Amino acid sequence: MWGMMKKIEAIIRPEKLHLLREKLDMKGFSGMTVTEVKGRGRQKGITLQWRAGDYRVEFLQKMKLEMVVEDRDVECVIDLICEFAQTGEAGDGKIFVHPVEDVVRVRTKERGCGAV
Amino acid sequence: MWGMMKKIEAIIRPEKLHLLREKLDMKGFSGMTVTEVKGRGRQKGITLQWRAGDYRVEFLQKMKLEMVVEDRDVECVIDLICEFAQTGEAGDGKIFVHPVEDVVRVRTKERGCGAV
Amino acid sequence: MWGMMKKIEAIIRPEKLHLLREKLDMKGFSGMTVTEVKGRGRQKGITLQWRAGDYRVEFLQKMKLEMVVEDRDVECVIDLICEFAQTGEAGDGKIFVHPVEDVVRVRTKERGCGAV
Amino acid sequence: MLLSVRSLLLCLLLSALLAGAASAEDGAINAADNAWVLMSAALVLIMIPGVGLFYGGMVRKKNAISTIIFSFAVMSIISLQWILYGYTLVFGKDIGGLIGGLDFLGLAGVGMGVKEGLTIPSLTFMIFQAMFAIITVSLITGSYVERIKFSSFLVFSLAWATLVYDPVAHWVWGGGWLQQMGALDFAGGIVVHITAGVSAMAVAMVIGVRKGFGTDPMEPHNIPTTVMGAALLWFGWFGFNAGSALAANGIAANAFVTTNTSAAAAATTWMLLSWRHRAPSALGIVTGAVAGLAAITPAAGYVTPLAAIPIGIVAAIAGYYAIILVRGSGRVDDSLDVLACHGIGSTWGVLATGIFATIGASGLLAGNAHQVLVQLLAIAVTWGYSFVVTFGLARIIDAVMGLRVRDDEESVGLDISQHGEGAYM
Amino acid sequence: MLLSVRSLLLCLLLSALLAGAASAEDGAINAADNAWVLMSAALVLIMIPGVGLFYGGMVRKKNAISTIIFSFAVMSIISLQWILYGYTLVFGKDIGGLIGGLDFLGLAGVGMGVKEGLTIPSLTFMIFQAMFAIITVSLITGSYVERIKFSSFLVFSLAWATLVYDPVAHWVWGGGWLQQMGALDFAGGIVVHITAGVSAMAVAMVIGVRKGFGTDPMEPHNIPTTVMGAALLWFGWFGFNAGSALAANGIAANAFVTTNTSAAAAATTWMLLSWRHRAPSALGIVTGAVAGLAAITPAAGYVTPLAAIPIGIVAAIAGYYAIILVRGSGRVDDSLDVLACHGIGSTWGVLATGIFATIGASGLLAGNAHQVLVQLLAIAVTWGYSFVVTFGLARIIDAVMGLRVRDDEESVGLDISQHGEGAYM
Amino acid sequence: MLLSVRSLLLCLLLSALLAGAASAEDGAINAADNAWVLMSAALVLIMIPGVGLFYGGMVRKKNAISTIIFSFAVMSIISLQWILYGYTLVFGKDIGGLIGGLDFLGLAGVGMGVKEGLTIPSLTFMIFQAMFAIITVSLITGSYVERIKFSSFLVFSLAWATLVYDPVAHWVWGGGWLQQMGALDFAGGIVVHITAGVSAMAVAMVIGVRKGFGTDPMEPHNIPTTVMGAALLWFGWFGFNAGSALAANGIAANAFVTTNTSAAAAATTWMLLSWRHRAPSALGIVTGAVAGLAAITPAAGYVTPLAAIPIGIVAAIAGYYAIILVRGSGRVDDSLDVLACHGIGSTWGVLATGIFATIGASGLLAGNAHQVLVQLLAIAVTWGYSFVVTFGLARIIDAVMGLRVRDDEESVGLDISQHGEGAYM
Ligand SMILES: Nc1ncnc2c1ncn2[C@@H]1O[C@H](COP(=O)(O)OP(=O)(O)O)[C@@H](O)[C@H]1O
Ligand SMILES: Nc1ncnc2c1ncn2[C@@H]1O[C@H](COP(=O)(O)OP(=O)(O)O)[C@@H](O)[C@H]1O
Ligand SMILES: Nc1ncnc2c1ncn2[C@@H]1O[C@H](COP(=O)(O)OP(=O)(O)O)[C@@H](O)[C@H]1O
Repeated sequence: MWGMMKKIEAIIRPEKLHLLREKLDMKGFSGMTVTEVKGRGRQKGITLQWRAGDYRVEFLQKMKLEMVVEDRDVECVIDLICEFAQTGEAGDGKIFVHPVEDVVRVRTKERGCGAV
Repeated sequence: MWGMMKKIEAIIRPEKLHLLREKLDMKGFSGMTVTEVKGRGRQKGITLQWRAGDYRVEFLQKMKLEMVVEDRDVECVIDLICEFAQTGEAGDGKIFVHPVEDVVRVRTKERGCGAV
Repeated sequence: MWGMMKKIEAIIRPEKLHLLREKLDMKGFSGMTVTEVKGRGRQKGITLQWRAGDYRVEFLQKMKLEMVVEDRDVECVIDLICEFAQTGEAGDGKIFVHPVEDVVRVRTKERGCGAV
Repeated sequence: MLLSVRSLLLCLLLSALLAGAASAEDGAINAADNAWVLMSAALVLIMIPGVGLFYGGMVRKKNAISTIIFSFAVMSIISLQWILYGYTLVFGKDIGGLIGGLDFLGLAGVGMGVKEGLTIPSLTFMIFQAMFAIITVSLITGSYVERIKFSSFLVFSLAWATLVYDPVAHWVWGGGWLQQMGALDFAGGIVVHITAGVSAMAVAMVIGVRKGFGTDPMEPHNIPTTVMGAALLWFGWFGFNAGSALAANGIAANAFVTTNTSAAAAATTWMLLSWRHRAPSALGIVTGAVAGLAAITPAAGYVTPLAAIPIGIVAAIAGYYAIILVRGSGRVDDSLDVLACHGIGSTWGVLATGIFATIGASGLLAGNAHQVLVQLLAIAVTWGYSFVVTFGLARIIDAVMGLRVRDDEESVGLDISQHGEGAYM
Repeated sequence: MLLSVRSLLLCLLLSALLAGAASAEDGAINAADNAWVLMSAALVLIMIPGVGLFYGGMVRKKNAISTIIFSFAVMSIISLQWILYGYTLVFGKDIGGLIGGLDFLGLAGVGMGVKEGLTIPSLTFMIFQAMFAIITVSLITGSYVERIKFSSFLVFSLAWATLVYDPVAHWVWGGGWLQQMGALDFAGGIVVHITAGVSAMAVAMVIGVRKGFGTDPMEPHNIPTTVMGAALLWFGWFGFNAGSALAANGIAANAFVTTNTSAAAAATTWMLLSWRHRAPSALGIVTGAVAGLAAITPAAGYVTPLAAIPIGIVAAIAGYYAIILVRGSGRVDDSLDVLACHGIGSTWGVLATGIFATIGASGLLAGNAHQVLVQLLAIAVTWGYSFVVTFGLARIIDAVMGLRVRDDEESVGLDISQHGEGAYM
Repeated sequence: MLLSVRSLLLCLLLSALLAGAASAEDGAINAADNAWVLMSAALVLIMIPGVGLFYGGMVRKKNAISTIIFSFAVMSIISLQWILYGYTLVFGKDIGGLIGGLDFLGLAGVGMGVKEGLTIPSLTFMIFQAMFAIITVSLITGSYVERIKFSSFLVFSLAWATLVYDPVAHWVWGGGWLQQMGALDFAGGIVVHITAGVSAMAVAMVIGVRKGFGTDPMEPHNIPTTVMGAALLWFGWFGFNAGSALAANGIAANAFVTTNTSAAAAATTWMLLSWRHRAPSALGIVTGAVAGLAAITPAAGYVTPLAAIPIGIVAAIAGYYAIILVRGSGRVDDSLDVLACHGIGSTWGVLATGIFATIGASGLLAGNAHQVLVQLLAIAVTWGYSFVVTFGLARIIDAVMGLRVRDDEESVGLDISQHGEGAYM
């Protein structure tokens, strides 16, 4: 089964999640897991206000979206994410694609593509 | 060392965590990392109540359990998860198996199987 | 592009994050994503106090640090983590290295090493 | 001309600054009444951050600070507006039934001596009334949360207090034309809740719906905080209503009891309504309580405890369906249902006062049908005036400085974009 | 028969609705006392959501709303129960020492005029007492959190107020047999805390332990919320105890001081006990304060400030070990230790009243050993009555409608399963 | 000698225990004033956990419980210290202008009878004053959060109350030398806020900066909690200041109004300052309010409402830049800016009292330049005394038992390491 599924891990802006989810849903990608994370990269941290003066927070709120999809859907999902999570400013995020060796549905113990 | 260890990533119902942890512990799998996540899949979102009327939340509380184990333990762990995290209703979750290339114990810099 | 990038996933003590981030930053590793997680391993859970008497919590606060880096930087990052996240006590954490098949920058759709 | 007004002002300010409050005539002050009204003022004050928490729990996490701090900011600026000129616009010598004169500008002549016709110091009366002005402005904030520009919010609040609250309060309580006609409003059904509710709707119409309204989930991010806010409201409302007796007498006791009863009846009713729909909602219970409190406000001292039960029940039913109606329309986003809870609740309350009044006044059931007409007139005028002036005001502010934050600021949340802060770390 | 009772009721209701409260005889009202007791009533009211927050922080996140809203719901339904028939069952004309007559049904005859024997309006007395009935019911909720069906909780609460609270309150405060015997209970040690604590244990026994009790961690999910709740309790308890003097006199001052002192002594003691065990627990400090407050309640006006120190200390020690004992048994899950904190704490307090009373009554140390016996009798009877009736009541409700939610509803949490809501997003 | 002191103590304690409070001479008690001051005491009490929440929201999550529980623990131990010997050290018969005698040791002779020169029971006066002692100690906690050992915190608090608060309070309010000189301090600018602010700085210097100070982000983890705390402070401050009139008279009304006005002016000013810098900070608004409240405290009953405006404005400006200065130095870590908010704010307030006083006293603008000098002297002496004694005390405690937790305990957070608890699960 090796190589037939991939995990797409996208770090995006939190405010883009709802629109993106909707668009993914429309294309039939409804299985996903999201996590609140904090990130930094090109877009460095942020300066927040103390009572008087500032302090720096080095990490920004991001949302991590994880989807395990079949090989052939990878490009489609990547395109959707790039389209709907983009603002054009630094901090839009990254997509990482990881190999998945196996998938099991807890409820039925089905394996592989059928399990997602 | 390639191929000798795997990461098992299981998305389960939060209320199943304690029992499952206990059972894994009994079998000697005590190393794990858990994250609160939100998910959707077959089991769609949930309708919650506003003051009057409803609104939809598209994501449900799930728990992500990550365990890096040796190859030969993968099936055993999968079986345990399927056994103790199951209710039979949609939403029980998925297990994803990922390759791990290396493992390091921060404390000792040990590598590989001995490090987990 | 296979094999050219790796995801380093480190579970560390939360209080080590800031120092480590600074050190990584100095060496030019500024892209990263962190998640609050809970973990257990050699260092078992913790006993907390109820109003009178105790209860056990089986999981401890940890921080998960994820960095996608080029192959050649993996060892350097591992060394930095081991150096600055260590206390010598059980519970310092683990580093897992995962293969990454592809990387995309959402903002520009750049791919591969250039995207991180 | 301008100069002379200025020097007049300066004179007044200086004299007040140095001696204004010193002309005490303690003779007729009743210490018990003074203690009662001052404590009541403190109770109303705690309602103001209470509104902030009540609202703050119901917005999304990224707007928590913004929503909570609205009320705190209102407490700060309207406190000043009130002592500088708000009080005199309401309680200064009546000018044509429409507005108060500038007699008390900068609290000139408002001192520790007894307030004419009462048994408490003028300052006590003044500060008790201040709390009403403040809380009214803070109630409105619920309609435009999650998208208003902070600067525009401040300008709007100041202008609204001056152009809507102050005149209407004068009409009803300051010797103005509605009071002369005999309109009954024990503790602010007309003055506080109708003005706030209707104006909330008007400004919501001008500012437009939130981004993603109707598609994105707009989930209440912290319901315990909302319950905490509601608890402070119920608690403080005793000062609001029973304090409005302005003396620690039997009327105060009665108002205290009717207040509690209406809140309880409305909370119970709302709970049952949401249950019929699906399950007894906690958000529904506390919302019901607030609607019941808003409804009893104009009636509190005039009706019996048992009359508070139907008042509360009807308020809950009206409020519940008003929310469904307004939200169902999908066209206007009165985000935290200010019109439904306060405007509708208290419109019913003002009418109910005309029906059930038996204490110190007579309503329909006591044989005085005329009172109902007076109440209806007061309702109609206040609705009309509040809506029109607020709508215009909001349009002007929108044209001049923009009411709304930029799209990306709204997406990121007002906490970061307007205040440079994050609620929870 | 039925018909005539109905028409009687209708008559009473209508007359109360229209004029009941209007028969004021303000003559003997003391405004200061009225202000004092009304403000005290407001202070007790804020304790009720305070209980909700105090408890709500100690449950798991998935049951936060459920736990917090219990108290709010109790505040709503018992407010109505009390004015409709609870008050008269307690304070109506005594029938055989056991229960009050229906004289005040629907607040008939309870108006703005002075309450016989006091210096405050009947309505003031009535509403102050209402808060006691409400809070007693809300205290019990701590024992069955995280697993009770909301509908059963409502039925239980209403029935319990009627069958346990109302009779016992009548016995001790309404002219009933315990009062006739001279049992001392200044502000509700017997009436409030023993009944609540013992009944909590009884219902916990019937409903059974939480799923995972003893194996899963049942961690308090938000300790700051619990501290906030405890703060409101300490604050409001001044109204509870000092307000029970029913006048702003020296007794009120004394009760205020003893209340503060006992809370402080017990909090300090509990802190030290948990420290001995391991570390000074914050949860322990606030729990100690509450145990100390429960213990001083029956004694507050009768003992000197210094006597409040041993009362607080012993309450903390007794409560601390009671928790360890009860939880250690592993058989009954009085989830938030209502018996240990309130029942045990106040049992000691009632006894201590018999020992230390020197103000307006004499206890053992003042040479009156008899008082101790009376107190012991009152304790025994209240324990027995509360336990038996509550146990039976819980069994009946369980049989008829089921006390507990389904297993999967419990797993998912009561917020989602009972209310269709989530506390934090 | 020792023995006789002991037996004296025992005698006193026993007599107080059994009858001390029973010698009531209710004759001259004014029930309204009694109600007013008791309610004010309750209001001040709620400020204490308010301080805890205010501070608790501003620290990192891992120290939330620790920070919040400081105030609760102080409330427990200082309540006892005060009734046992604190009160007598302050209000006992003056000894050489420096300290009170032991007349009231263990509340001997402090009963329900009227307090000489006042219209309220001695116990009422005593407990109102107790709240001031407690809150002063709790204010200091803001300077050493996130790193102090809990045991050392307790020892420090007890010793500080005894060695700094009690003497200074005696000098200013207990008939001591500053009072004899005519220093004006209406509600505790010198006694409460200067002592707390300056001592906070001294102890911060001894304990050292937090690990990571200046490099790690020290983010406020829950700003809504801080706003909630600030709301309780503003609310309770009415009891603090207006209650200090010790009667429900016109002075109380005036103090109530000046309090509200200064808070509002300072909050508005601080908001504008942070806006100039970047954006209107919510944390800034509530901090401004607290600085304004601290500043008006010594002046509240002596100045007119309008004078409260400049008092508030200057307090905000001074506080704002004081924070920037102190934090900018990078050398001392007064973590929650106690010196800047309370010390600086109230130093200005004490001076301003000497300038603006017109009610019941005369300041500079009323032609009495001398008052300014007296105020300056009082400021200087209190700064010096507080700093020196606290610095020494902190050094001694540090030497004897260590002020600070171990490095790893600090890293992990005080909630886990000092209390074995976690705030949020
Ligand atoms: N090398 C990396 N490894 C893991 N996560 C990264 C890495 N680089 C960036 N990220 C994540 O992606 C987010 C956006 O990246 P950033 O570089 O700021 O923006 P952009 O992709 O637009 O250049 C970061 O906040 C972080 O969460
Ligand atoms: N394709 C997917 N990629 C990542 N996570 C998924 C995917 N599909 C489902 N999940 C996760 O698994 C959870 C359960 O999946 P769901 O399809 O609802 O139930 P079931 O596995 O019982 O059919 C989801 O809430 C989500 O967190
Ligand atoms: N097998 C594993 N799979 C996933 N995470 C693990 C595993 N073992 C340990 N961890 C994570 O690493 C953390 C530290 O591990 P632990 O064994 O306690 O310490 P050490 O690495 O110092 O021996 C744990 O809290 C857990 O989050």
